[in-house]
Amino acid sequence: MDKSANIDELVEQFKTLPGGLIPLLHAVKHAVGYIPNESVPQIAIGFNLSRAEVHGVISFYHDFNTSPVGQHTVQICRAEACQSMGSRQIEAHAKKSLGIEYGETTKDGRVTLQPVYCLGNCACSPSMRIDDDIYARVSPASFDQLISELYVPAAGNAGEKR
Amino acid sequence: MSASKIERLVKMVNQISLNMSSNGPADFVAMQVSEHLEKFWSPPMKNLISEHIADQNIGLSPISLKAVIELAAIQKAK
Amino acid sequence: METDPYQLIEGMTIAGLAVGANQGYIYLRSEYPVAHKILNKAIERATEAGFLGKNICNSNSDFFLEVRLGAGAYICGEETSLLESLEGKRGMVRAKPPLPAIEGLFGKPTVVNNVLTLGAAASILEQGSETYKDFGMGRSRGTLAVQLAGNVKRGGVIELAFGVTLREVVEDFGGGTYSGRPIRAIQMGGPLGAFLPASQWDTPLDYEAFAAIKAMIGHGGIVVFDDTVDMAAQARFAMEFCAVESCGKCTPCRIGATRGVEVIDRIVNNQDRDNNLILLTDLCDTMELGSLCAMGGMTPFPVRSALTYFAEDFSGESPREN
Amino acid sequence: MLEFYEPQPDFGTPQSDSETLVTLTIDGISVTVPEGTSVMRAASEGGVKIPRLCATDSLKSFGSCRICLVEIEGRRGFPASCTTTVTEGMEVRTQSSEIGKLRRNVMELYISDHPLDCLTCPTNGDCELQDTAGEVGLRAVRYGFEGENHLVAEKDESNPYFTFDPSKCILCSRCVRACEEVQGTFALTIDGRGFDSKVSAGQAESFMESECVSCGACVDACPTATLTEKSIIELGKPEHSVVTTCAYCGVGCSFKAEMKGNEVVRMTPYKDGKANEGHACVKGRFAFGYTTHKDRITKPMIRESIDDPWREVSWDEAVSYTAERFKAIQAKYGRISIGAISSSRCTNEEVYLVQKMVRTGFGNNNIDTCARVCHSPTGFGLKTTLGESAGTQTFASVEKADVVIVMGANPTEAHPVFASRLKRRLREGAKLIVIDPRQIELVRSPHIVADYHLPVRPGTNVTVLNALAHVIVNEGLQAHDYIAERCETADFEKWVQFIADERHSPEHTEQFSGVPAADLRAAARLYATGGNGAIFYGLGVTEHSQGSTAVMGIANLAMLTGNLGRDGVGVNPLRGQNNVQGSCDMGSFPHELPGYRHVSNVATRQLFEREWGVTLDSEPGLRIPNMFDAAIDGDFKGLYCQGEDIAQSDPNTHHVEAALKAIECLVVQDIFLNETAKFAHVFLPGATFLEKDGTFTNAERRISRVRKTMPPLSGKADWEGTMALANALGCNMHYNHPSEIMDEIAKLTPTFSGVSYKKLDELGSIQWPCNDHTPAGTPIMHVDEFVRGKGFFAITEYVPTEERANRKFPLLLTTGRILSQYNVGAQTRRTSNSQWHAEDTLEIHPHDAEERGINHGDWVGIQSRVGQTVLHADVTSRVKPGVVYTTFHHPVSGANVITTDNSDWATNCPEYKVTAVQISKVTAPSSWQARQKSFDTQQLQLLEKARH
Repeated sequence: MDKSANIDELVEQFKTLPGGLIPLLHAVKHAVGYIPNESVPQIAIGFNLSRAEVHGVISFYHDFNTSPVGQHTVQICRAEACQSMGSRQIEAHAKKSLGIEYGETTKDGRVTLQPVYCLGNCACSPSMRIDDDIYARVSPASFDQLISELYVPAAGNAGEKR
Repeated sequence: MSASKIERLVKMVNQISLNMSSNGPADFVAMQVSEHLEKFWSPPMKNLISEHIADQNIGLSPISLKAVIELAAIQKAK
Repeated sequence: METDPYQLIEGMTIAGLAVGANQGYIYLRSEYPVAHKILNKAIERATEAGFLGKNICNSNSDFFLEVRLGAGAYICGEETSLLESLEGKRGMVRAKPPLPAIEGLFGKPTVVNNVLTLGAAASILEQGSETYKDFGMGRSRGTLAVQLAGNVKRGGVIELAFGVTLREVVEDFGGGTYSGRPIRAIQMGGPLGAFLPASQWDTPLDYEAFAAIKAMIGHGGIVVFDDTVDMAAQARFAMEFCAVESCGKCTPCRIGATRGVEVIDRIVNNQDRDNNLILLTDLCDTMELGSLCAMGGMTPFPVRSALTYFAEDFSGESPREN
Repeated sequence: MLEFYEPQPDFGTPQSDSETLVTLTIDGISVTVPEGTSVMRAASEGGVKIPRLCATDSLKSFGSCRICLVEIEGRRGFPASCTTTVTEGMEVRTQSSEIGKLRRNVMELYISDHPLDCLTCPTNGDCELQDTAGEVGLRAVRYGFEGENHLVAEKDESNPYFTFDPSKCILCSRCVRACEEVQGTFALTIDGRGFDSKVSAGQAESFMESECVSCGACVDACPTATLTEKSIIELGKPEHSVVTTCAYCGVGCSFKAEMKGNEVVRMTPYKDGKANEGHACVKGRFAFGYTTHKDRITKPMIRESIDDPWREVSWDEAVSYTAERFKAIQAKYGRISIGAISSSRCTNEEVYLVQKMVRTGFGNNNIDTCARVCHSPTGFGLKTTLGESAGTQTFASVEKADVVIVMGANPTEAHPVFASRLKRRLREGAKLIVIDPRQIELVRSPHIVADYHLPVRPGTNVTVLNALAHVIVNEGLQAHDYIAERCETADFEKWVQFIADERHSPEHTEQFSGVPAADLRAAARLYATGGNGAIFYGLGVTEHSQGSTAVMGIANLAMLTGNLGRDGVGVNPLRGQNNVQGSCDMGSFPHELPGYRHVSNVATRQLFEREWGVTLDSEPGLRIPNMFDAAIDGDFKGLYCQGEDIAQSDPNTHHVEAALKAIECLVVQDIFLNETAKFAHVFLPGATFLEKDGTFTNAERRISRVRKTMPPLSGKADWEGTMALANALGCNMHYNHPSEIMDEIAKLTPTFSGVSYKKLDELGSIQWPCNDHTPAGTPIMHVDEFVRGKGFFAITEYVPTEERANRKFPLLLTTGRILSQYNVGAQTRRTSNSQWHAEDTLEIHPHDAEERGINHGDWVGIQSRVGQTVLHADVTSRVKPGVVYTTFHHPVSGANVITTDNSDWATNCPEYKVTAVQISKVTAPSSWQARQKSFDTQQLQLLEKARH
């Protein structure tokens, strides 16, 4: 994929949308997997902003990573409801079993682990998110199960998906 | 590629005439051109161009020629 | 938003018509991908059915609705920060005045309300304001959608009239803890809400009653903790959360939250404990009175309540995680 | 205006311009201020200082530092005084024990993440953080210094003039906001958020790599040592300061020269300067190092021939040598065989003296000035149509403009401080029409988009102006009543006949100008109907064979739409050099005495003859190009050239060099051995603006004081040098101070009759006319009627330039300036500004480049009808196909080797902006460049000999 050409198309698509920078950045992230620093100048030109401004926006939001992440993003909820149901243990387990800290990606490039503050699933804590799927009542065992499925092609969904 | 003295002056007068050409009838324009020359040109330049009224070949446009004739008259009157 | 998106769409349309706005935005956290899909689908269907868009229901009025996804910034729930984010900028809190109703999104007058308020609009119009007003107590009228969560047997959303006590909600509706252990603390109103000890659970859900005990109802979220909770860790988390999610504009929040974590750590580690307790109280004052918005202003609520009602957890002797 | 160094007062938030007044009490003191004023500003005006860090009166209130909290009766909590506006009857308390504690605690948080190196900090004693910590009484930091912090953050030293030390940053965002609100570049942002927030230039890169234009607004705004001038780090805090006027462009910014003894420590923009209101650019703010550069020549020198070594001599010897040579030349070749060129960089007083010396000492009118080659058409065109040879507005007037036309000017590069004002107005919603062959920054840059860009083909401005007028007239959009009341109606009717003709329609002129008819029509409608319309133009209008016609076309458009005579409108020439307006005012043209009065006018002449005690020549003298021609013809043999590098700046270098070589006695007065001086026989050392007293007049007719900060390095200011020469020639000039020269100017010139140094000190600056009718000056001209009485619609026929593209020379070259360099670069090249622009390059469109096999960075030969030079190619779509562009800041570029002798029909202003050229890939510099290099080397060797 020619990233820059693709980003140009997206810039064209979003530049006239009022406040369209954040929707664009989501779209770029969706298309490329991250917001390449090299794309900032073309985004800035499209939106009639300075490079600094675009950089400021990207760096403000946790969602907008500027380097590639793993094939799958796993987010563990750290908010209070999940804490009350043992999310700290899940966190510790996840870091240990994947062998990475928050913000890191497994060596095989499969999984990036991130903290998240509330997935809106507080009644069924603790929760985690894998890509666009939310999982409830996560335990160390179900975590391992879900991760192992990421390594199976076309995995079905186990666990208590909401 | 410096042109000769008189060539340069002729070119200048013609340029002025051309730029004033739409200001009115030919006589009116010629008068304006001569006023312009009188107002902005130094005496040696005015004298040199005036000396060439009779010379048909220096390339003055008709309006320019008329203007230079008027200029010469003004010069003479001084 | 996930189970009855049309209630929100209807409420926003009503609000739009009421103030003469023809563009509405739902600013949705990106952490809610399910709600995102459902809302977009619902808007698409409502538009197809003529309830949104140009000339809605042949009323000669237009109302367009769009979902805008946040990008991982809790602060963008603050109304001015939300507006900045909707404008495609950093979600930095604006100083008020001007209020958004005067100068809001793209410099235009803007009504900013939460989902609960807009969700209530349709039924109020349908049943009349008197009916709605009949619910509740004191100055807190109508109903509240309580989100019962955390260590609770039966969690979920319950719409209740104001006035019911916290204990009734947690015990009668929630059925006690999920773990079966005794409840120790209840946090009401979100991450910036106070932790309430057993002695306060009989407080009725009423804005004034909660304000009187230095707590808040906030968005109606209730998180139940059983007796394994380490309240010093929860206080620390409140500061840590503020440090992670602060927009960074004002000093009390930007530096204060980070210092808060450090001071709490020193307290639980018994380093110059008495002076650090005074310092933590001073810091809470500074954040509460000095911050630009509620993020820094209310972070002290969970901290202070934990410190006041669960002081034993700060002794450095109770088992702590982290 | 010498004063001990003290920062200028800061009211915390900007002034409100409301006319409604509000009265409140602050700490029991009753204060009355305009509605919309912040509590903080009201307190300052009432003499109560509220401590603060993120507030400064050049920026909108922000509310982030939380130091300025106050108590307001009837309001909960502690509102920030910067973001709270006053209301009638409000009662404010700025001090209480609660407030005190809160402020102290906030300050404690700041200092918990700040290095404790006040005593060795470069801004020790000049630091708002330090002051405020003192004001709030901070005595301890209970958090300790072991916590998370930014103390090891790396310094950015990339900018040559200032350092960015993030370890000292308090995240007040003043720098970011200054870059946005004041400068309008948006080069800074906050990276990240929360505790991790940090100020970032561009995409977290160094300042030099970022979009930063080094205007210094961030440095001015910084309340700590985070952004600090390197000169302050090196030399320490200044001890006194002198208010003076910048010697770069025609904006005429006021500066405080901050001094230690005779050394300038820094230049800071002066808030009370009306032209700049506290803003500056990279040149005025930082590029003053040339004033003490080792290349300065501080002793007079003479030599017989240009192949001889220079010989240092005393002023007396140099002056009497010159006088004798000049007298001998006049004796041999006649009275009119010598002349002088004065400089738009020198003061009004100096320029006045030069023309006085010529008219009295030389006994002729052979005086011209460098304005000849830039804005002489402005003088001619505006005088013809409106009656006065000057711009009509103040710069501040643009804040009331609704539609702005920028034509043939590139303000963000050449008039940056004005550009910042303009951009601010555009961000507020004013519309913009750019008429320029290039896509200049104003066409599209962060937060700025021109509504219409009319990319006119070089040389066809008049067709565009005529077409704009044609649309307005044919669509009936003209200001009928205004014209009927204020203009010559018979001439107007005649002009309508002319302009309504189909040959001026956009559809017809498109073939010449290349401007799409639809855009042109839309732009015309916008200007005619969009409210207050203001036109700003530059050398892209004047430096053409029809420069004067275009100026008249602009004046016609303004009169046609009623856009003259009030705030927010007008016709505004953006003058190139600092004192172009002044040098013209001072009688520097060969046909005019000071105040634009023709030499043939008997009454005027008599006035001057009485004062000067001589008989004056009633005939015009030679213009600069005439002087060159006459020199080549052997009629012109002596020239005194002050502060002007004609060898580099005048067109057709071969021709100029031939003329200079033909002159028997060339006297150059300059601060450096410039290109012209390499052909000179006498060199008189010049003084910089820091070394003399005087006045400059900027593009808005604003006369501002230039004040001496140090003695002249050569012992004489330029006016003293001229005076010595004049006296050696037998004149009787005795001035002890330039104020006496100004008094003479005021006595002889009606538009200046009310000007004096005393009044300038009182008012700060004065916009002429200043006389009994307008004792405080005239911000806006032609208010009730035009200076000439009725406005005159001049006929503006389009006459194509002879300089046309053809098969042999298929491209049109046009020239311009860049921000960091100034004109021929004599000053800026001797500063670190060259780090931004080390060489001139040729901009060429990718299509034209590809056709010629040219890649970005290749050497390209530029061949015109008169010469060839070689530059590196910059392949860019800023220029359109068929047009190439370069700057002319470096002598070696030889931009003027290729420009031709063509000039404006009315004023002989050279046609710098149109040269037909061919471009080809080459491998080495041109033969002229090689010759220039060896000549340069030879001349520098001859200079070395003088110094040893």
